[in-house]
Amino acid sequence: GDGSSQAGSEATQTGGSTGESVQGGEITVGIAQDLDDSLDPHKAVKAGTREILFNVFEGLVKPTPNGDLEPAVAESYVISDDERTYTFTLREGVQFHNGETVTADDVVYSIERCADASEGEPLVAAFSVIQSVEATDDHTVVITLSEPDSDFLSYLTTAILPRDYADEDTAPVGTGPFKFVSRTAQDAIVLEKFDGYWGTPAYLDKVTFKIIENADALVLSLQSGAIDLCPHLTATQVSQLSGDTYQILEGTMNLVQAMYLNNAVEPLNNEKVRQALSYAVDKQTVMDMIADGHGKAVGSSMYPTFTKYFDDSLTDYYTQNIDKAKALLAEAGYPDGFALEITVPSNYQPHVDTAQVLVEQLKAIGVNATIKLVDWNTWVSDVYTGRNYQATVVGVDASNMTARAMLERFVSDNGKNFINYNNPDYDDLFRQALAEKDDAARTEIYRQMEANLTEHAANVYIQDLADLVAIRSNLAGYQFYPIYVMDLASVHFVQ
Amino acid sequence: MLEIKDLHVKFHSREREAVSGVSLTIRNGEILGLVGESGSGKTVTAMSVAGLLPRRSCDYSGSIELDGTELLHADRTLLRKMQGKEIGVVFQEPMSAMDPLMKIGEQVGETLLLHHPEISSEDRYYCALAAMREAELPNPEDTYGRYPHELSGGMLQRAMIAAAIISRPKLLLLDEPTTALDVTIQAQILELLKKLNREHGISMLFISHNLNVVRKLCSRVAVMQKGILVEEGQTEDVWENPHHPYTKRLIAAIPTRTKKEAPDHDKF
Amino acid sequence: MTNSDLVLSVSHVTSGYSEGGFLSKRARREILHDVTFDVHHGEILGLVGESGTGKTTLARTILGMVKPDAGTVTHYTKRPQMIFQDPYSSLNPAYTVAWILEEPLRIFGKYDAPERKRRVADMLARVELPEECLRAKPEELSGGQRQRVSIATALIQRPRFLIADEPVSALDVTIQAQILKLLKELRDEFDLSYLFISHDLNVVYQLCDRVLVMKSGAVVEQGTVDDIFDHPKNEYTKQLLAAAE
Amino acid sequence: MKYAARKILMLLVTMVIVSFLAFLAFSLISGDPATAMLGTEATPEKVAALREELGLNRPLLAQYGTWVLGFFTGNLGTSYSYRMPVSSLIGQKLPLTLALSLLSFLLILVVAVPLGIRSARQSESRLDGVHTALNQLFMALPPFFTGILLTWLFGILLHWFTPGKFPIFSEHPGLFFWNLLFPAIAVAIPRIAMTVRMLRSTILHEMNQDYVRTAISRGNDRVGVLYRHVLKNAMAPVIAFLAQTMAEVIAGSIVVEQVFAVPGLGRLLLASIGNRDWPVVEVIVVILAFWVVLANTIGDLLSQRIDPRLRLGGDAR
Amino acid sequence: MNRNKKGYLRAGLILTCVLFALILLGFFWTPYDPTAMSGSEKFLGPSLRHIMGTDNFGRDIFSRVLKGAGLTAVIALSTVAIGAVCGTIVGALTGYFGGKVDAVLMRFNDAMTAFPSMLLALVLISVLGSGKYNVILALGIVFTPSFARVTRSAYASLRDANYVKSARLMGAGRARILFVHLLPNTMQVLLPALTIGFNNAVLAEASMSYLGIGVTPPDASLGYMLSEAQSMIASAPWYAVGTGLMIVLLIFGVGLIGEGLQRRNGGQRYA
Ligand SMILES: Nc1ncnc2c1ncn2[C@@H]1O[C@H](COP(=O)(O)OP(=O)(O)OP(=O)(O)O)[C@@H](O)[C@H]1O
Ligand SMILES: Nc1ncnc2c1ncn2[C@@H]1O[C@H](COP(=O)(O)OP(=O)(O)OP(=O)(O)O)[C@@H](O)[C@H]1O
Ligand SMILES: [Mg+2]
Ligand SMILES: [Mg+2]
Repeated sequence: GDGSSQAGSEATQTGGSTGESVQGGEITVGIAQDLDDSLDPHKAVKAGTREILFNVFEGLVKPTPNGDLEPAVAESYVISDDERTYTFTLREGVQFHNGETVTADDVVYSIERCADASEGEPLVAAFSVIQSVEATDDHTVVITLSEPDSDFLSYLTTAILPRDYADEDTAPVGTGPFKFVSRTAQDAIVLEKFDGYWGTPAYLDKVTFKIIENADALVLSLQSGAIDLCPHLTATQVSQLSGDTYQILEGTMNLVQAMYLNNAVEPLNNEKVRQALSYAVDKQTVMDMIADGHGKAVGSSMYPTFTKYFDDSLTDYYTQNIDKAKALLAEAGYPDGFALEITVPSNYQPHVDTAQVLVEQLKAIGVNATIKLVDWNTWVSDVYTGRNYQATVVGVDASNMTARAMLERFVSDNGKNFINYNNPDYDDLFRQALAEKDDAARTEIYRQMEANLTEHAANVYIQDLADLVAIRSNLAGYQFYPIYVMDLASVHFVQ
Repeated sequence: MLEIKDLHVKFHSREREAVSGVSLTIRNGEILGLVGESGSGKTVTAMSVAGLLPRRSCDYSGSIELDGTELLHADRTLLRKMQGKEIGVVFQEPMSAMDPLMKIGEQVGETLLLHHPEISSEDRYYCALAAMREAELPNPEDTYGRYPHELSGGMLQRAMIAAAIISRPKLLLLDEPTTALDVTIQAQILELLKKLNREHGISMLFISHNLNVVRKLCSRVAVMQKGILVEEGQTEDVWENPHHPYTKRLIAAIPTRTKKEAPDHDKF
Repeated sequence: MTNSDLVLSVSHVTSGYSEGGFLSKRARREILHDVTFDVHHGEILGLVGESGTGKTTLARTILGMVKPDAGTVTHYTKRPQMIFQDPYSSLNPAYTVAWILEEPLRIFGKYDAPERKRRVADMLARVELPEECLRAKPEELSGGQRQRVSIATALIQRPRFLIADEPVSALDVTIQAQILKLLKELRDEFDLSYLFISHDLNVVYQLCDRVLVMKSGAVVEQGTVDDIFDHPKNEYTKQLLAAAE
Repeated sequence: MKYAARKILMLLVTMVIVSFLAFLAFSLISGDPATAMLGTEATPEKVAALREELGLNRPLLAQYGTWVLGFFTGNLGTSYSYRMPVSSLIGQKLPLTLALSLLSFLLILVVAVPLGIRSARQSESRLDGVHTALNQLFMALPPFFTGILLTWLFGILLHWFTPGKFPIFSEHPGLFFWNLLFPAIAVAIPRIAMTVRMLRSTILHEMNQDYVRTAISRGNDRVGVLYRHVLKNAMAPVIAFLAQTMAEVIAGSIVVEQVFAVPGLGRLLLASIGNRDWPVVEVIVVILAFWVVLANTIGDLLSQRIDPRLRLGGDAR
Repeated sequence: MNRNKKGYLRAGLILTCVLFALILLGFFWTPYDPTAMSGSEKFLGPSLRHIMGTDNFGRDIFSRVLKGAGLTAVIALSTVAIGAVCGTIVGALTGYFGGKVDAVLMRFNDAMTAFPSMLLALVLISVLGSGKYNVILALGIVFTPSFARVTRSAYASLRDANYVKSARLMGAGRARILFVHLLPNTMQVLLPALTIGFNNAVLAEASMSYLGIGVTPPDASLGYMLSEAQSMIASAPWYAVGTGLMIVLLIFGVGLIGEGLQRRNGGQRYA
């Protein structure tokens, strides 16, 4: 059960005990976030919701634990030479949870729903390149793009929904290995094994996601044995689980935790100041403090499980060097430091903890940092959309498995560029990457973009947080993915 | 009939004895008036007789005998048998002395309930009505179901008297029963007391600081000052011929309708 | 008899209290009906009547604490004062006697601190209270002492007209006599006129020059003490006198 | 009956004021439901479209009017974040919070009343000082602290109950109440102490009244006085106090629900405020306020039944 | 009853003074820097070096508890000050003058008290935003009605006292009557109400910070620390116990003072 997290290696990592796997059984999974969100996979905005809906929905293709895409609702696909026409052949007899068979019309409906730009941006932004979606027959769907997009396929993990069904918001119906049974707000979500699943059926008959928003209560529930499996635990929480009821699997969260800096405000618009901040921070101490050393240091906006794009040499670009930091500050005109307000969303303890450690570390260079805790929605409106902040500690993840998902946001005019990063070179590089057809060359450009972020100290990069999963000793089959999902289809009891 | 001998009462919280060495007797069918300035120990004396001294917070000595039964040192069970049955008490403030949440009639009948549990509730009701009639409460059937706040002071005082006489006690203790009342009502209550005394031969200890009232009602009078009994005798004797200087002052202070020394009418 | 002879004239006063709250409608309950009388310079006018007839209400109306519905109250002196029935609530329990006595002078605002002290000491002596009373709080005083302090506070602003609302009925008989004596003496010394409210006819007889008899909010009879006591005309007055025998 | 009618009218007036004030407050609170719903996906166009869809662009009074109208026709609105009817959302939560509040209140009654009477009767005893001090100490125990200690002791160390597990009532009624008992205790402890103190001093106060002396003079013994006269008289203020307690218990539940992870109204409220999910918040506020006002109204009506003096139309308290 | 009259007041004063002395000390000196972290000293149990142990960052809990108690006390005191001043003014005006203003204000007061106080504070914090100053403001507003209620009834009962009437006859102005003549007489009920208010403020602040909507780090109030402590209850129970104990002792001490004050009055009044 060692879950080291080098994605892309040949072995699929699974977690849990070894032994003979057993069909059936029920488990309770603890989750720390309520699903106070639409359950419609196209409308759900919270990572926690998407993580769970992964078990209920599938796209034409779906991600695998080692970072590839494999056909799902589609049995196979053909990409035309000009990379503008994608032809999907649907799998025979794929059923929705309501018993109806998936038709090409459903697929067209689903893609068009996400591509509809009548309310501004389409639901899936990358679908703006779609020119047309057609069902040529019951089993074939042809998607035509206005221009080639090498990342397009990875966006087709977008869920396929039944066409004439109106209640996705509250009673979702998909094609995944589990079907939705019920949701009690702030209490539980219940999924059951879907017997009509086309692929390898799930082992477990029933999974109850028990919502325990209070991190402390979560630990208590684990200690009392009310929960069989619980992802995303912190080291502190894990340290409180004693005995051998659980085994702990370690992966990473697949996100880039950093102190994101508003590059447009004084004094953070000064590159030297940002570099000074980067030199003031010791990533290892942060990890030691908040997670007993668990986690993977990062040096740019890319996390290690993206092996293809991850440039490990950037990780140690800034090693803690107080003198150098002070010197840089002095050069920038702040010999005595300055006051810095770090806005942190209160709902995720590791970020709050990290911020507290950073405050201590920044003292050494005379920066008097204070923490402003806000609830998530305030964070979204003030920091993320309003961009009215100095610094913030959060983790940024990828909505799907492309480097673009991580890097596009720092382009100066991107709507999600909440740090107001404005670097012409960077914008240039991104344009080149989009135009580049050769995969290797494009990868190289993405790496240059990462280096650009690091060199200009766009943010104070820290780590990809450790994802510690507690799993009952008689369970096995837990898999880590390089994106933020939780796959329960492979989890099973062992004898 | 009632014999108080050398009664001493001292409250723990006070320096001075509230009552020091009072000896008094009340004969059968007699009304004894007890007068004295405020705080002279009149109430404490009466409460000692009624067994209502807060025994834990005072020291007391002497003896009080009612028809040969010692009361001052009697245990609570014995006292409880006497209270209400042999000794009735009427307090000064009728409004606060009545339970505000209990119907008048039930309070009048409570003594019966406690001492004669064998009497049925229906009979008790009629007894209460009878007692209320005796106390000259107008319209007793209606008054029975009323609450204290619905009655005037005079009516309440009558109800108190009705409650005190319902079980025909030998002795009635009246602690300033008319002070809170209007002059006209005061006169009616005094008439009532006289009648009860005449018709049923109930002995009474009548406490007041209004000497005029005492003079009208009582055959004998006792005067207290600072816990000491300073004078005792037939009312008229004391009136005409007070011995103690305090009594003299007391009588002199009574506003009477004697002519003023220097009427100055010239201003009109 | 000229107006310069009058300290107060009350003519055809009708007065009462408003009842009811925020949502229920407010009703006016009339207590006094068409009350008319005068108080002459230097006289003590007695006011008798059973409890609840409106004696206190009349006093309040005269002093402007209750607005009359009809009729007029005319004062010919400044700052009339009142001595209250209950000596226990007429002195501010939070302060010492010295403060209480000085307060009217402070409000008056004409004297400096030493002058105020002097006047307080004078007044204290006048009402025959010992010096150490100054440092006491009201609760440490006996009822008679308190009533003396109340009288002193009422007089320290040198009013010419004083309403005494049953000033002795809460006191002991012996103390009563002392206070009545004091009131009498002060009349001459301070050139005072009183409205003296009482339900004790004997007290009124001893102290007053003229008497008003009230029943149910109306004056049923008024006249000199001798007239009323010796030749009562009204049925109610006769009853009162009989009860007081 | 006029009194009752007036009280009920007052209750309604208060409810209208409360619901409107709540509505007004939402318009002042920073943060916009549409932005909250869209989260990191929010773009100005999407927010505008969503605001339109939710009717947030209409004048405040019109919104309130619609809400009130819906309220009286049984349509409590739709939760922004859960996209489900508020009524069914609340329906899942209310029973738990009600059960918790009622259970704590029951505990308070059952424990505090006998203790309070006892404490009054023993007010002269040597240990009275110790009892009073202990009582003060219990009063100082904040529910969230007691809650933490209780979960630690009984949940983690002794395994008497499972923190965070609240079985459905219809399936395991016993277990349901057993698990609710611990949060209820946490809420109840300081309130019990307060009630004991209140009862004690009210009874002692009544014991010093003149009518008690009268009752004894008629031959009552102490127990008779206590049960025939004193308790009844102590009742009116105690009922008013208990009504207040009843009202406050529900506020205590809000915090304790968080400690014990009880999925009740309190947690829904906190989350919904965070989510700017006003339809849910509004209904919860109205429910809580109704509970408080109702408790006080019931208290008033009860006191008035007991104390005939209040029937004149005065107010208890 | 008499025996302990003074005892409570004395015991309460001693306890509270000791606590406040510690808290005051904490403003200037703590055994350790309350924010200094040490990776090697995580989760140490209570010992002579760290009398309340250390937390997940290796910070000294006792030092943090002192600082936290300081913040909690400052917030509670300011809250009570705001609530008492505003409440007294409102209570004085409505209680003394009565009438329509009183009726309207009291209806408003009723509506305010119809919100459980926690809820009202929550809503206010949502309007104002979190942070210590807003917490003070919000709680101050929340506590105003209860003080208003207490002083109003005190003023209403004193309004008709004879000494007020005679002060008016002497020509004393309204402000003078309200605040010179009457205010000292409301102390009987106001002082116990202040102690109760202080305790409620401590509780409210702690509850809110516990829920994460009050004081925010690096300011650490006791409530926030308790919520931190709860997540470590199994591995560092001393954290929760130490923090909670500080809250309990603060409330207990002031509660005893309140008890003493009420018994001194001989009153059975409830705020
Ligand atoms: N329960 C008590 N505790 C302490 N002292 C008391 C108590 N009851 C009475 N006293 C004191 O005993 C003394 C005598 O009081 P008592 O009530 O007998 O006077 P009284 O003559 O009835 O006066 P009044 O005319 O005012 O009723 C007073 O000094 C009083 O303060
Ligand atoms: N503030 C008030 N509001 C309403 N009614 C009042 C008020 N004060 C007195 N009353 C009523 O007015 C009537 C007259 O009262 P008032 O106090 O003037 O009588 P009084 O003659 O002074 O009686 P007493 O001899 O008992 O002092 C009474 O029925 C009383 O209930
Ligand atoms: Mg007496
Ligand atoms: Mg009067």
